[in-house]
Order: sequence, then structure tokens, then C-alpha cells
Amino acid sequence: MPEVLLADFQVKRLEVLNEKGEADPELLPELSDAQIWRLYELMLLARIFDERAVALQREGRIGTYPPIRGQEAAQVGSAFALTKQDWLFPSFREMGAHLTLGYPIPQLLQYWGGDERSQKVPVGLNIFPFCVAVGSQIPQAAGAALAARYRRDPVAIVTYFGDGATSKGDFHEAMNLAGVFNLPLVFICQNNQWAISIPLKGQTASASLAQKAVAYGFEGVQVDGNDVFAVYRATGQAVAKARSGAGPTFIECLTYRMADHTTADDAGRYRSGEEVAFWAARDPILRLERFLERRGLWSPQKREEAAAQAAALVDAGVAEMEALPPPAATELFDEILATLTPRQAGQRKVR
Amino acid sequence: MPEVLLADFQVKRLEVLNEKGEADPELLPELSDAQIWRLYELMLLARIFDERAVALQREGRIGTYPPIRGQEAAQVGSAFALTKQDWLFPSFREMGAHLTLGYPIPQLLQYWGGDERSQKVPVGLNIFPFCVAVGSQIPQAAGAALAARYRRDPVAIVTYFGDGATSKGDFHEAMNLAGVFNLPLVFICQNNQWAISIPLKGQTASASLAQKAVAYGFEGVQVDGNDVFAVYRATGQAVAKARSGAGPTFIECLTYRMADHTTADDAGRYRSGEEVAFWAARDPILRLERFLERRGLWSPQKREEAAAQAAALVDAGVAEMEALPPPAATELFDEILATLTPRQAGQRKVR
Amino acid sequence: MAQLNMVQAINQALAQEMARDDRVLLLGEDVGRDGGVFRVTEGLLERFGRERVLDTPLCESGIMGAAIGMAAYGLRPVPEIQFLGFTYSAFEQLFAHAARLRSRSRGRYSCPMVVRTPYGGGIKAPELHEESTEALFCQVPGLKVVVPSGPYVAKGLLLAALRDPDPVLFLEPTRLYRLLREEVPEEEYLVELGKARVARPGSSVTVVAWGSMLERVLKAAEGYDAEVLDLLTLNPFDSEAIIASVRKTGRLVIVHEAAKTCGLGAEIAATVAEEAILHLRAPILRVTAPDVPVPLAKLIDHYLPGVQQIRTAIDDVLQY
Amino acid sequence: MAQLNMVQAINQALAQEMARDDRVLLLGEDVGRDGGVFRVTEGLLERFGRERVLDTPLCESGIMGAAIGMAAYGLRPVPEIQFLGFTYSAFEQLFAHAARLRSRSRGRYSCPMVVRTPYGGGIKAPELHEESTEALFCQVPGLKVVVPSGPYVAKGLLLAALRDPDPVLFLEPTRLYRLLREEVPEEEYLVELGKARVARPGSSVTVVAWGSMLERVLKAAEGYDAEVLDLLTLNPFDSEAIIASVRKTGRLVIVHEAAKTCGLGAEIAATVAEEAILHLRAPILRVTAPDVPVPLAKLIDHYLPGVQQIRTAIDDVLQY
Ligand SMILES: Cc1ncc(C[n+]2csc(CCOP(=O)(O)OP(=O)(O)O)c2C)c(N)n1
Ligand SMILES: Cc1ncc(C[n+]2csc(CCOP(=O)(O)OP(=O)(O)O)c2C)c(N)n1
Ligand SMILES: [Mg+2]
Ligand SMILES: [Mg+2]
Repeated sequence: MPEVLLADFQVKRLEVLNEKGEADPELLPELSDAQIWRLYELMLLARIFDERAVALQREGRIGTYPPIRGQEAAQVGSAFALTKQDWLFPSFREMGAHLTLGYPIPQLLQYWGGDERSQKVPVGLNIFPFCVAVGSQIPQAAGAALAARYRRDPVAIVTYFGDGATSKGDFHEAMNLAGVFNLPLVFICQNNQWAISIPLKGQTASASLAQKAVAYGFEGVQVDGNDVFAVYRATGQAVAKARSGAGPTFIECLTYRMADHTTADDAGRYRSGEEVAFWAARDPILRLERFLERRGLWSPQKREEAAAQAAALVDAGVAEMEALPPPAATELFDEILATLTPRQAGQRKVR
Repeated sequence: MPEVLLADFQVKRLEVLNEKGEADPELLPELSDAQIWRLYELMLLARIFDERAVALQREGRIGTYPPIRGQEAAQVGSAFALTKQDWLFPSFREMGAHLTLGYPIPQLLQYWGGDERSQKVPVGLNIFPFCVAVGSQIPQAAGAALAARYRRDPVAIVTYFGDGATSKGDFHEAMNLAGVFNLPLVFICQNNQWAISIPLKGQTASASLAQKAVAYGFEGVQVDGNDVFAVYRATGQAVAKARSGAGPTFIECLTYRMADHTTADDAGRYRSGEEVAFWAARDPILRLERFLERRGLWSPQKREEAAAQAAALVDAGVAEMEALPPPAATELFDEILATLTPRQAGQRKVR
Repeated sequence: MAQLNMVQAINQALAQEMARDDRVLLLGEDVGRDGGVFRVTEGLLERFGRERVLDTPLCESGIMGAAIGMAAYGLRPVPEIQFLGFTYSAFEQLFAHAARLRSRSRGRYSCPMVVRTPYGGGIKAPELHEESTEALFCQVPGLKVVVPSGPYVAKGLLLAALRDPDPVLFLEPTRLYRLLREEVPEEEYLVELGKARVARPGSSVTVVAWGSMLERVLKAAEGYDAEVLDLLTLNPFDSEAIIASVRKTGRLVIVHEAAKTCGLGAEIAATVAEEAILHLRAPILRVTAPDVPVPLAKLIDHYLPGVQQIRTAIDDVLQY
Repeated sequence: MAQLNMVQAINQALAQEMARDDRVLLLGEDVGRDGGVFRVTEGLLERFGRERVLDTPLCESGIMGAAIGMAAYGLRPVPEIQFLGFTYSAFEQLFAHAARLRSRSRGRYSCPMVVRTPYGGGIKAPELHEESTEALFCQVPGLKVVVPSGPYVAKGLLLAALRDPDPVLFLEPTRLYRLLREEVPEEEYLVELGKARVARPGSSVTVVAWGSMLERVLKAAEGYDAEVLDLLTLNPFDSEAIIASVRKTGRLVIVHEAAKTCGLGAEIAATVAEEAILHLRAPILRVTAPDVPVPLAKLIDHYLPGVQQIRTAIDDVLQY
């Protein structure tokens, strides 16, 4: 009758590839060498795209841009586990996921260039528009998952968000809906340990984000987010579970935002160079290179070649983006409603 | 390196008094017989107040009213652990807590009679107005706790809400703030297992509400909410902890809403008579009576006497409430702003 | 033809559209088992099952967000928010997402959904149960706002809203739910969105109203040669009909139960002051609630515009 | 006297009031260590410590709710919402609680707080960073809404807001943050809330504007005998000053960067059409953004009203 134990919850962390590039053979996902090389190429592409985007912003050729440096394993590894039938509800800092799913580079750049027209996601990709209002995409993903379940579509709905987003009511309400309706939904939290200047411990007192799933009655797991295999494995399991109707999963990818919050930010104001250096040494691309090297698949020259290829893709994307004519003023009125209101139509006429 | 255990969380349940009225001697709070009798009187008062309020509504003498029947132990037991210096942020269904703290009966009835003027909480009681927007009082309690901490006031801030409220973003944001700032805050969830027609399992997939605290890095505990000693003990510990600066606590009082959601509701539409009967047999007042009887403190006649006293108090309250003159139209403009805007002042003139 | 009240008319419209179109589904607090706190969705769970009528947890923002995701996926969700006063916490989803999904995705996704919610005062309910803040929503580009004034138009407007390709906020005047019965055809019919209805023709003053105020305006208009327009759609509102009437009458009174400042009456008045000022023979008067929060039951009748206030305004513009 | 930009003027007002009154404290995302994303609160954490300048988790509704609790407890919190577009999720707390706490408690509690937020367009930032939905808030009884148009008034208005016994929404036009410098006295001074300022006297047309539009209106007014009113407080707005000016000029143009429908321009026009119609010699024109969502950077200049549009409207009313 006294204090009784009501429940016991264990929260786990998945690691596959260590700093030295050694993989746990039991946990290493079944991926061919070609697939692993593809992961590497995509991570490099993400890195090079990101560097170029930052440079373009500095040159005034695009607008404010949020770098993904350091999060390539978390983004590429997770998106690699998806198919084009799955639905993706991103925040604004998962360009690595977009690239992995084949999102056109010019269009990504066009978005950060502030061009409305870029927001039309190509048909064939079930990706939602970038979402700047932190966390607000998460309940929308829950709705898509309800719809998919209603339609009996064997797809997974995936939503990305950051550590900061977990503080918002939207995250909570969506997690709760996912639990109650046992939705085919995968929550991928890019815990890059910062929300602009707020460090993780200023964001939550919980020791991990993974344990937040306990509140909603479904599985949460932390993965080493700089370990592309761990991310891929956890996501693969979660999407398979979702597609099979076995319910939602929350995945915390513990990673690090190596660059500024955006090009308008100066992270030097609020965090130490040592911390950044600590994480730079844990660069997810380096780690995969060490693994590949152990397998005899990598050399500095191979990197050069892959990087050159990626750079060429990005170059072409930049050129294509910059060749676009500026939008006309009437574009303001495009796709506002299926049919403009009389007042809108009148306003359009005088533009 | 493989799957590692990140953390282990145990969620506990506190029970002191069993159905037969036997108390665990180790856990029984240190309360004099007089105090225990006072608890009993307050629970009876809450019951009788509630019955009268429902009757008044049926007779058209007050408006829609949300009964508290079945929740007397959870409300009286928790409020009994507070002092008048503590701050209370209620929802709309804790009249038992109000009565325990000495809130005037006429004023409670006046509120449910739809009279603005009742909302002026008496000076000397740090109670916030009733809050109908479910959950929205919870972050406000977090703010008061921040203020109390800033002022170094050794007080506890307490907020009440239901199981339904735990689904709302406000609950989440406030719990998270409490964790991050280690606030002197006690969250008391009246889990009466229903939110209008939504049963607990339609509200959340988590096995208990207590485990929700895991997400925020602080202690959550379930108590038998029909056990006034368990509720008092848990609340007493939590408010002492808060006052001493040791941070927040979440208390789930597992109880049952024995009546309709409000007088406008018909619970027969959505729940079974058996369920209601099951819980009626677990009436918190009955249980305390059995305990008192074992101690030789109770008899049917003593109940009669106590009930008659409580009824007299309620009668007097009803009479006082009904003697109030109706509010004047200009009351619409009272206490809207410290100084009315010119437009408001003009509107007031023509009433 | 059956005599239905507004609750029945709305219920019938929902049932018919759900039967016709399997993309339509309902979600919200207590919409299933309980049939809604006003019984508007009564019987629909039994008829269409738990997958079409979803009882949700208590989370207005989550409900709205989920409806957006459903709509984008190809469904036509009908989220119910239990009272207009509880949409405030869903405002971000409604304003920044539902209304903008088409534009934010340049047409790749759209958001055909009908948000239903009881609206307005006069039912002697607790705080936040009698809000009439329609103008907040009329300000949102991309969102349509509709208010029926009786059972017949309720059914036709709701069917039109359910077939609209964009999001519609459907405000149901709570005071009218069971106040009046009208002949409501069993078969489907649409009342076009964006068009006002001449509720009563007249030639010396135009009175514009909607929702539960219409009934009071019609009472007040007795004995006057007043033209009463029932706006029906608040956004986009039928400025053409208003201006045509004002051209004829030269006088305009606008009646709404919301507070005055920045209410929809302001937009109507401003539109006329911009586009038809030469036709005005008197100031444009607004009869509204005062600029204070909606009070509790005992003061609500002092808050809502009454027949006498409307009459006074009509007299004022006529005698100007 | 120092030449300060608006960021510096606001920072100075905050610092001075915090030094004077220990009830004043700041909370919000990145307001501490980072000094705010626009550096408006720079140096205040260092000067006043972590208990007076609180870096919060990312939760706008929670921030607003917490500020209410602090205010009720006797403090004077200054919550910052990082951009106006992110207040939408805090709407319930602001609308149903902050603005009503005094009335809901019949004066037992009050809510003296100043919600600061960057506001308006023209900075080429991502979505929801350039909203100008002031009219949503002007509709809330119990909430004051203030918009400075330059560094001098920014300091004086903010100090007045910080001493106001009720909640004030203080909208800081982002485009102006560093656009202009003005002489700003070091010592404290108050600019009274609720009063408009004649930014430029004139006699043939009244132009009302606020915030970042004022600068454009002043440019547009060059060469005209236009009286330009800088509204400064949007709720309650200074209808007396507007009507007095319109009595003189007989013509009114209202300029705001928000979309037209249900913008604050509507309320101003409606008020004049109600109270001063006989003095009008021309329609009341509104120069506003179109009724579409605020676009991204490449279209923002097509969205915001420009000098030429304002001139055209002035010409139109003058030639009417
Ligand atoms: C609702 C909302 N509040 C504030 C902001 C401003 N803001 C943009 S990103 C950001 C931090 C987000 O942190 P996190 O969720 O960890 O994502 P990250 O930036 O690290 O990818 C903030 C505060 C916003 N965009 N949306
Ligand atoms: C934000 C909000 N949504 C909906 C409602 C309508 N409503 C009133 S009480 C209630 C259920 C609340 O359930 P719970 O939190 O468990 O409290 P209980 O009624 O059981 O005391 C609902 C949905 C409301 N008042 N506020
Ligand atoms: Mg982050
Ligand atoms: Mg409950």
C-alpha cells in the first residue's frame, strides 16, 4: 500500500560508428559499399552546398541563410531511409535531407534568395514547404499521418525539427496526438544543442530529449547524430514501424550546429571557441571517411573527385538560380486562393 | 558502443489510506485528530456546497455549473497543505480548494451566477480568478513562480488543472519553464479520468500522467486522489520543496468525476453506469469516514451534525448571494483599464 | 419540406456531404461519442465510424494543425473548435498556415477545410463562450469567413464551404442554434459564398448585419422603409451589394455584436467612405457592443446591441 | 545630446527604467547573452544580471503567460517576442488573459507589462519576419498598442509604456531600427500614450500614418500642403487629433503597410465617416498593402506602399 512503483522507463542511445571510424558489426545497417559511398557523396554535397550558400549570402546573392554544417550525418542518414512516397515536414534547416531526396539545388537556393516561386515543391516529392515558425509544422505532420492511416497508405510521415522546437506547445500537442492515434509518424529532432543563443540546458531541464517520448506513451531513442549509420538505422526502423501501422517513434539525433545560427548571427557572442573546436573534431564527414578508409574505399584523391563532382552540381545550381528572371509584381497574387476575391482581383489590376 | 542505456526513470504512486479506511502508519501525515476532523468537515462542506450549486442551477438561480463530486479529497487534501501566502492558479473545478482556503461561499455562487463582480478575489487570498480556457492558467503560475523566486519570497505557487489540460501546449510550455528555471511551483493535476466525453485513454497514450514529468527533468508522482492523506502528504512535501527553493513537482491525483461535466452535460451519453457505480463505491468521503470510525471519531450522528453545520453555512451563502442587487450596466466598464480610453468613456456615458 | 432548426440543418449538411464525399471527415473535442456539446454532430460517429469522426484530445492548435496536414494530404477535414474563444490558441496555425498553405507552396498544396465553431453571445455561458471576434479572422488573406443567420442559409452555406477549395471559417451563432425553425429542403443546395442577401427590401436606409444580429435588425426595422442586408460571408464581403443599396438609400447603419473598435463594421464603413461617399446623406453609424471584454451572463444583455439601439441609429441617420 | 538610432534609444529607455525600478525585468528568446537578435537588449544582462534579464526557452505562449503571472505578482515584465509573426501562438494569453486580467479580477490583479516586438516589412528577412498585423491587437479591449516612428519618440513612448498600469504592445518598426539617428536626451522624458503628433502641418489634406510608413509619407508630402499626423498610439488612437485636422483640410488619406481589409485604416476611416462626414470634401482613401500574405524578399517592395502610391492618393483627393 505505501509508495508503489507505477512504471519504469529506460531510455536508450544508439551508436554504431565510433570516432575512429570503427563500426559495431551487429548494428551496422545492411548497406552495400555503393550505398555507403552514396551516403558519403550526399554528405559532401550537403557540406559543399552549405559552404556555397553561406558564400552567396556574404556576396549579397541570396538572403539570410541557416547553415547545416555539422548536421550532415543526421540529415542525410535519416532522409536516406525514406522513399519518395513518404511525406516530409521539414523545419528550415534540413537542406541535407532535401538534397538526399533529390530536391533541385536551384530551387533550394532560390528559396533562400527570397523568391516565392521556389516554394512549389516538385511533383513527385511529398515535401512540405520550409517552415520558419518553429515547431508549427509538427502538428501538420500528425494530420498527414492521420490522413495516411485513413487512406491505408503504407507510408511514413516524417517531421524534422530542432531542440528549440521541443519547448513549443506544437511539439507537445503533436506528440500527444501521435500517441493517442498511434500514428505512422516519425519525429526526427535535430538536437544541435543550440537554439540561436540558447544552449540545450537553457531549453529544457531534461537530461535527454529522447526521454520526452515517455510523456506520450511511445518509444523515444537518442542516436549519435554525427554517426550516419546510427541515424540511418534508427530512422529505417522507425519508418518501417510506421509503414506497418505499429505507431510513432521519436528520434533524437544528438549533433552540433558548427556554424552560426544564420548568416545574420554571430555565434561568437554566446559560445566558446573550445566548444566549437571540440565538435569540429567530431565532424560527421571525417568519421565516415575514417570508416571508408578502413574498408579501403577512401583516399584523399577520391575525396577530391567526389568534392569536385558535388561542386559542379552546386555550380550548375547557382547558375540556374541566377538565370531566373525576377518575379513580377503580380506574382504577389498568384496562388493566394483558387479564385481571387473581387478586392484582390482589383488590387492585382493596378500592379 | 551498441545500444547503451541512457537513463532509467521510475514513476511512483502514493497510497496511504485504503478502501477499508486503514492507513499506512509510516505514511500517515502528522495531523492531530482535530485537523483530520477538519479535513472531514471541509470535504463534507465541499460535497454539500456542490449539491446545492447543482440544485440552484436546476432551479435557474445560477448558471452552468461544473460539479466537483468525487474530487473532494483531491481538492481539500491538497489545499489543506497550503498557507494563505501561497499563490493558487485554479482552473474552474476546484471549489473544494477555494472552500478549504476560506473563500467566501456567496462569492463562489455569485461567480457561477454569472456576476462579474464576484471575480474580485478577497484581499488576503492569493488566488487567481477561475480560468475557463483550459490550461491557460498554467504558464501564468510559472510566471508568478519566477516572480516569487526573484523576490526571494518563501512561498509556493500552486496550479490546478485537469487531465484534459495536459494535452494542451500551455501545460507543456509551463512544465518546461518550471524545469529550466527550477521554479517553486507545484502542478496539481486532478485526473478525474474524463474531459467532458473524452476518457483518459482518448486524451493521452501515456500510462500515467505522472510520467509526463520525465519530459521536463523533474519529479512527478501519482497519488490516489480519493485518499485525502496521500494527497495531503504529497502536496505538503511538494510545497515545502518549492518554498525551500528545491524546485517544481508534478502531482497526479487519480480521482473520478462522479457527476456530469457541467450542469449542461449529460454524462449518460458517453459512459457507463457501471463505471460510475464502481467509483461511487470508492467515494473519498466514505473512505475517510471509515478511517475516522476506526479511530472512534465518527458516527452517523456526528456526520449529521457536521452536515447540518455545513448546510447552514451554504444556506447563509445562498441567501447572501441572492440578496445582491443586479449589476448596473456601467459595471461593463469597471476595471477594464486603470483609465478608460476616451472611446470607452463615451460608451459608458450612454449606458 | 422539413422544418429544421440550425443545429439540424448543419447536421444534415455534414451528413450529406460525408455520404457524398469520403474525403470529408470531422475532428474535434467531443464531436464523436457526445455528438458535440451542442449536438451538432450527433449521430455522425454512429453513421460514419471512428475514422471519419475523430474525438481528439484537448488541443486546439494541434487540431487545427492536424486539419491542415489532412487537407494537404487530400482530405477535406472539418475541425470543430468548441467555442470561438478557444480558437485564439490555434491562431498561429490558422493565420500563418491554413490561410497561407496554397501561397506558401505556390499551389502545390492547398487547404480545403471548414473550421466550424459556435460564435456570439446571448446564451448566458461562462467566459470565452460568447466571443464575436470575427474581424480578427476577416483580416487574414486566404481565409474565408461565413456566418449563417438561419437554418436554410446554414445548410446551403455549409455545403458551399465544404466544396470550397480553400479554408473557410464557419461561425455558427450559438444563440440561433435552436431559436428558429425554417423549411429546409432535404436535397442539397448551395448558397454562394461572397454574396449578401437582401433580407428585407427598402429605400430610405441600408442596414447591414449578420448572424444573430439579423433577427434584431429585422425587428428594429419594422415600421421603417429600411433595406436590410444579411451579409452571410464576412470575408470576402459583398461590397457591391452594400454599395448598390447605399446608392439607393443614401444612408448606412451597420450592426454587429462585436466590440466597435476594429470590428468588421469599420471595414464596411471605410469601404463605403472610399467608394460611395457622394451617395451618403448622413454619417455612417455603427451599432455595436462597447469596447470591453464580453461580460458574464448578468451583463450580457447590456453588452449586446438591442433593438432600441438599432432603432435610435436608424432614426439618427434618417433625421440627419 | 547624443545622436542615437532607435535600437540605442530603446536600449537606453530599458536600461534607465530598470535602474530606476527593480520591478522591471526582461524575458524572451535570446534577450540575454545574445542581447536580442537586433541587439536591442545588448549589455542589459551584464548590467542587471540573470534574474532581471531572462533568456527563455522557445515558447511564445509560455513567455506571454509567464509575463502575466509576473505582472500579477507585482513585477513589470517586458517580454520580447522575437518577431510580430511569432505572437500569433501567444494570442490566447495576450487576448484572453493579459488584456483582461484587470477586468477578470475586477481590479484585484492587473497586468502592467510591455510586450516588445519587431514589426513591419522591408528588411528582406524570411517568412513571418515582416508582419504588420497591428489591427489584430487594436481590436483587443484592455490592450494598448504603440508604434514609434523614430528614436526620440521611441524612448519617450517606451518609458511611458513601462509606467502604464496596463498591458502595452510596443511594436518596433524593424526597418527603422538603424535607419535614422536623432537627438535623444540622456535624461528621462515621457511621450504621452494616446496622443498623435503633427509631423508636418498643412491645410489641404490630412495624411495619417505610423511606424515606418511615416518616413515615406513625409517624402510623399513634399510639395503638397499636406498635414501629416504620426499616430504613435494605435489603440486608443487619437481620433480627436484626426478629426480636428480633417475639419481643417476636408480630406483624409490613411497610409499603412498592413493589408487593406480590416486594417487599422478601416477604423480610422469609419470613425471619421461617423463623426466628421460633413467636413469631408473627398472620399477617404487608404494606401495599404494588398490583401495577400506578406511576401518574401524579392516581392516585398511591391507589397509595401511606396512614395508614388501615396502621392497618387493625395492627388486623387485633392483633385476630387
Ligand atoms: C515560433 C518561433 N519563435 C521564434 C523564432 C525565431 N527563431 C528562429 S530559429 C530559432 C531557434 C530554433 O532552435 P532549434 O529549434 O533548436 O532549431 P535550430 O535553429 O537549432 O535548427 C528561433 C528562436 C521562430 N522562427 N519561430
Ligand atoms: C481551451 C479550451 N478548450 C475547450 C474548452 C471546453 N471545455 C471545457 S472543460 C473541457 C474539458 C476539460 O477537461 P479536464 O482538463 O480533464 O478538466 P475537467 O473538466 O475534467 O475538470 C473542455 C473541452 C475550454 N474550456 N477551453
Ligand atoms: Mg537547435
Ligand atoms: Mg478531467
